[in-house]
Amino acid sequence: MQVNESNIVANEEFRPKIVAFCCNWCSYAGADLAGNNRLAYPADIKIIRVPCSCRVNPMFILRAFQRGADGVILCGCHPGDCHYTSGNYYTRRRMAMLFSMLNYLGIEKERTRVEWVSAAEGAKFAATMQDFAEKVKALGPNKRLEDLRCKQ
Amino acid sequence: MQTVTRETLLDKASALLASGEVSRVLGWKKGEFAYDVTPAVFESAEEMEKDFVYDIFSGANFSKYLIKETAKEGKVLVFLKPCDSYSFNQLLTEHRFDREKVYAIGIPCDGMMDASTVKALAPEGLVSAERDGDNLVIHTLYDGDKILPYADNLPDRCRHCKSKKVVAYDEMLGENGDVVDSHRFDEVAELEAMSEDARFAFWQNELSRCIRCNACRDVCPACTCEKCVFDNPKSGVENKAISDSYEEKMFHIIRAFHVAGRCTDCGECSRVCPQNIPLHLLNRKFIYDIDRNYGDYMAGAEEGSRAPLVNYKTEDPEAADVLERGDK
Amino acid sequence: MQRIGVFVCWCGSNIAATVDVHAVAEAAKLEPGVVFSTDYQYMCSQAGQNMIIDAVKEHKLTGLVICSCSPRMHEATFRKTAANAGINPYMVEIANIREQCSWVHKDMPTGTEKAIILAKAAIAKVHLNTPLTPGESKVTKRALVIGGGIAGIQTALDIADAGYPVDIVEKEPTIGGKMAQLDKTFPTLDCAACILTPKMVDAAQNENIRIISYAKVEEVGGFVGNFHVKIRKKARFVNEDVCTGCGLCTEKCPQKKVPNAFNLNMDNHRAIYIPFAQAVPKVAVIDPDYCNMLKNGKCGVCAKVCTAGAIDYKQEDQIIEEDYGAIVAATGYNPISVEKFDEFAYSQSKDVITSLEFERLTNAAGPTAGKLLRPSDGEHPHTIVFVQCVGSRCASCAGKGKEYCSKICCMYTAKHAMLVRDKYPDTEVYVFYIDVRTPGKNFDEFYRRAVEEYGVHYIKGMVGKVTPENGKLKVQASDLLADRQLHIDADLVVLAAAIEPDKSARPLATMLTASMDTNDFFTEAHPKLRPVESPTAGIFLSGACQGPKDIPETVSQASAAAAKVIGLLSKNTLKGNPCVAQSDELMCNGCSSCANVCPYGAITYVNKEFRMPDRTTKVRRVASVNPAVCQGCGACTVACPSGAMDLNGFKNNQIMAEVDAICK
Amino acid sequence: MMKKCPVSALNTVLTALSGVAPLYLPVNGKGKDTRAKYTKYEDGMIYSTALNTVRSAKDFFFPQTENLVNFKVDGKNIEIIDPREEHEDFILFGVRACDYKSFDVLDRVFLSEPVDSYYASRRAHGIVFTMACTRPAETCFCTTFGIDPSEPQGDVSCYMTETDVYFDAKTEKGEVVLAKLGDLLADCEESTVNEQKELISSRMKALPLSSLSTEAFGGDKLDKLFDDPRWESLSESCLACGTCTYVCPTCQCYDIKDFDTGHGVCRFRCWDSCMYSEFTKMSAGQPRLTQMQRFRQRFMHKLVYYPANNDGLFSCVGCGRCLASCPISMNIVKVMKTLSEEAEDNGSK
Repeated sequence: MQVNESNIVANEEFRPKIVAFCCNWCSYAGADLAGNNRLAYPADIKIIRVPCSCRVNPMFILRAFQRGADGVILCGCHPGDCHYTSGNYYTRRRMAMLFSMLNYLGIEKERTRVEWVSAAEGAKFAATMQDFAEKVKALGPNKRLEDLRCKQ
Repeated sequence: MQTVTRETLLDKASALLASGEVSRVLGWKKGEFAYDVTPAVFESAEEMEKDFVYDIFSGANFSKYLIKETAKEGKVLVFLKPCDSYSFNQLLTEHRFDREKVYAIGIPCDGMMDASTVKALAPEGLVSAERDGDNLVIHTLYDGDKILPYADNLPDRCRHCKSKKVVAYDEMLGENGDVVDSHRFDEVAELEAMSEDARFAFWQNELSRCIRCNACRDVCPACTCEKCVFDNPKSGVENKAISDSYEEKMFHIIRAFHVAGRCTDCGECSRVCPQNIPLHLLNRKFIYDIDRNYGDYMAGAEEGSRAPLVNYKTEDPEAADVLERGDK
Repeated sequence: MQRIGVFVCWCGSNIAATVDVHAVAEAAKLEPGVVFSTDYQYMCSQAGQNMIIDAVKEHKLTGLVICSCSPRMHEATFRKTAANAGINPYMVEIANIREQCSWVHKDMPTGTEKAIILAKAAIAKVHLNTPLTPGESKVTKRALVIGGGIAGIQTALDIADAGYPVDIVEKEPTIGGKMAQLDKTFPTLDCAACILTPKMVDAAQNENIRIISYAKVEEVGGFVGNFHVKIRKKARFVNEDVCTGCGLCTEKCPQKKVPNAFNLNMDNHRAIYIPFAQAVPKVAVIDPDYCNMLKNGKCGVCAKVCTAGAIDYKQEDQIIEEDYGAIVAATGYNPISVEKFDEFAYSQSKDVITSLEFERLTNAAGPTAGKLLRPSDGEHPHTIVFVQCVGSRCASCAGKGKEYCSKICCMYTAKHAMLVRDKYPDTEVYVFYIDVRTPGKNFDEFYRRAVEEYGVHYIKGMVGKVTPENGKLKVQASDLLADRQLHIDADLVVLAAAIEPDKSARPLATMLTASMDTNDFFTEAHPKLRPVESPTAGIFLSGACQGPKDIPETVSQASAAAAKVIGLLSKNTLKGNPCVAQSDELMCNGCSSCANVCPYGAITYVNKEFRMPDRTTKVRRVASVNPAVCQGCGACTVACPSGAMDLNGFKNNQIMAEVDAICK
Repeated sequence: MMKKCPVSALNTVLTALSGVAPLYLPVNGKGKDTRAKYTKYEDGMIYSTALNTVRSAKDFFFPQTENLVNFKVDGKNIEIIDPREEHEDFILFGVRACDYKSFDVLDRVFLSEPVDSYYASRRAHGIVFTMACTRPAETCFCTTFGIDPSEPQGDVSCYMTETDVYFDAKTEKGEVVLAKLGDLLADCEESTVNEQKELISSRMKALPLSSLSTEAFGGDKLDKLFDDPRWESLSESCLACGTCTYVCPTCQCYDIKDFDTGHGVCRFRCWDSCMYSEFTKMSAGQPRLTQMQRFRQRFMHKLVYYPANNDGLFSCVGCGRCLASCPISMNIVKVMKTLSEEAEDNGSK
């Protein structure tokens, strides 16, 4: 079966697991637009829809790393454009603090990213994901925030 | 030198108890040795006369106990050292106790010893320790006395004291001090200057020692949740185990994040850690980042101030810029 | 345990070309809880929907996962399908395998593998879904408009015309606002009073409008559809119902030295006065700071002359309490104080005036009866210098000016210059500007006329210094285009002061829990798409309280706000979005972090008694979310350290289940 | 036969021992925390003579977290996997008398029926070299519980003077190991350490806690102690952290939980603490609702319940770790002293 073949390929070449949290109003729509325009980006990116980037709890991000993610990216409306007016401003502070802390603990800073993508920026969405996936891939598997129990 | 003596505090407390102004006193109770002073609630002048101590080991921060004590009838007297008073304000900001039910006495402080610091100086057979002018005198069972400069041998939190100013009190005993230049971020900056790999090795070594005893959380005056996420099976992150180094990191990252912008840097977490993990370096990282990116902010300096993580400015720096700055 | 049905859509070949839809359906079958899984060509078609309904009935499904196009496309469709099948519409999750999978991944194995993972994530989430029901609340069919300028008047008139009662609260003794003080309006040069005062009268006579003048809002409670407002109506010492507005008292009052605020203190009125002839309500008011009777009980002239017996020295402030369904903020603007700009010598010379003072000087009802005379000596000025952007676009003059463009100054200055040249052709008029900004219908043409037809000297450059000297104003300025210094001996200098929100707006915003920007302008719910609504549900914005605006813009925004209010009041009940935050009171410690980040003011605190495990009781402060106000952003859920605050539809455990499924 | 080697040759002996089986011994920490921790021996490591290790030797037999069984889920199939590998022998060097006694306390829990096979296997493979305490600390009170630090027991009892290290095999296992060291150790008379033993005994008597008595405690004191009003004041500043239980060599409570790995389940056990509010929570709720009750539980267990079920053996060995590590300096010594006072204020508060 074809699916299994791709699994074999996966064993040979490192394919990162990447979680992308996207806000419903801008970035998720931006991802949809990338789809509408058939702008390809790596399938390693899996999107989780949240109402606003400010819904993303640091625990979700750590959870993703624990469960085997190699990179986590968070996308929201551009500052000033938040559907809820201020959500992404809180996101910006929270994630700046969290990612700075992760890096302080030695977790590679390329594994985390915040990016503002509007509903009109399908191309930016695809390009961002392409770039992020490449950077994470270059780092190799996440070893510094992994939970071996989840890799059994 | 401690300018305010045990007798001063005792007289004050006795008078307030006698007048009925307060019903209870939160104070330090003497232990078996010099260093094992226990926070206690005294209800009479006689009890205090018998067991109350105020010396170089009277370091415990009482602020958090006020949540419990103010739920009782009557007023409680509390002694606030400068760092305690910041926690006191922060708890008030978060509506954690009724200010009306507290009589707060501010006392100046020029650094408190703690058991683990003194034990590190005299690991074998520590009998007692006291202050003699600018010196710390340690009496041991087998190695005689050790005399060391007091100020240089204080625990980290006191060597890098951020403020000698009691910021909340009903009455100040002795002279109030000022906010001081603490150099408390020097160590954070040193870590930031290291490579990612070296930082990882450092923290891996430190955090892997964690035994999940929760002492840091339970002593923390900012950790006053009704139920901590780490105790709540519904939270999805509850865990009692240590495992594969992830759990300890997650615990300490999330704990530091939850108190980010609320932590008053009292240093109790590091003081109580049985594994001597420098937990304050996590909290200070957040404080340092907040100061550099969102403007100086000291939790508890001002009652009612809005914590930086529940606040924003439209011109805040982006996460990537903050990361650049923190990784020199 | 849920009984989950998985429905994989081909979307014709849109999905099926790059995703093996059958393999996805088969893989889903292996997931715990999945009791039915299938694929179909067009799931959104009637046949597809019927298939779902049949499957729900046949397999007693409790949760649905639709693997299809984006939820932004068809989530609503499938929620309806679920409802038609008899299950709660919020028991549906969509796995987006078209826009975010088949369309962006080109080969079948990759697409299929990802589609399976997305399906698993949706299955993991739907396991934790709970039925949600939107809350309902009644709507009080009455609106409150705060501010009675042209914005407030227009909003009130439109709402009233739709048949809903409206109250206008105005802090001055009369409605009319800034527009009542203006002389002519650009770009048509029709007289402000001629177009405004009929509207004021309309408002007064409309049976659906109640004007509460000389009043302010003191307290606002409640939420969209159900506001409760306390209004303090200040004592005017004149019985409003009895006063006929004859004005006799205002002529007989012996206290003549009361600065006339309506004329910007350029002349005086009596202690009892009517602000201007066309005031609405046309009722006298006594200024207690000047009235001899009120100050020391000696006088009483007005009471003696009032044939209607309207004077009431014992009148007290009155508190009016009323329920409203919607509130419109129309608090307007004021010119900033220009006294801090020492270089323009505003405080040193009476002949340096602001543009609004200039309006009064040219107004027939003004202190000079419309003759343009110098305030210092009453002489006709022959050289007039207009200075633009005084305090506007002034990033460097922190504390004095504003960073933003005040928007209206370019146009009214062109108007002033043109009017002066028209009425007094012997007058030289200079306008110093940074840029001349004239976007707007007929605006640039208007400005061109000022320059080309009326010969106004427009000079790009700023005035550096104004020095009063021998009855003249020495104006030192630079002409940037010619790159030279100019020295003009002017008779009158007119400063186009920046405008700022009225000072009453900030405390009002706090009461309304409506957000403001750093300049104290109200922020809109969305800068482009919801420009007349505040982020706080039920609060609407009209006029310059939202940002600098000219009259046509103000009026159109006022009508837009009215339309929004009418839309709200036309509903009998409000159905909320059920995906709102919810606080677990047992875990909440009342720290206020959540309320601090809530942009809608949806969170309040209550003291609640709890039974403790040791059978004692304890009163604790806990957060309570008003589901009618919450918009479901989730900011509070992260601010809450204990996790007491969670978001329906996007609960912590649901998102973590998705994370787990994706990272597996 | 007692054996010895000069202190200078200790490392040679340790290296040889590590050749017999993996060797763990106290080594001073590097970096900020210089206190001694059990560390796997590598050549050149220096044995720490520090009195107590930060964590007790309990870890080797009853680790803080231990996988019991794994389940692997594949589609709708579940595979059950025993994660245990066959244990090999290991040597624990430098265990103090108190810690050694703690194994006895643990054995009575884990080795009584039903035998805990995970614990039993580790115990069977562990070879314990104890070390007599020449310099006991002010926090020591092992003698209160009848432990003699001059006779530290174990498979091999060791004594250390400034010049020599003495080895006294106490069990067959011990003798076998010592025999493998061959010429590295020289024979000597048992009496050579008598002076050392006397020194230890006299030092123990001079310690500040030497007079601490267990008289007021024991299996028959339940009724007398349970409702003592002084539990309230003793526990009032307890933070409810688990430090005392986790540094304790005899605390043996654990929880068993399932961890969902995404692919299956790890069933593990981990230490639990009676100080925690969620401890032994059942479907009906917690049996002990207040911190006072939880606090009381810990000390009643050590001083009353355990001896009641174990021939009068107290489940405290007086190592003093909790005295040093409790954040608020409340500890078993203070509890024992307070409750031992036939105080006039008993019941008045």
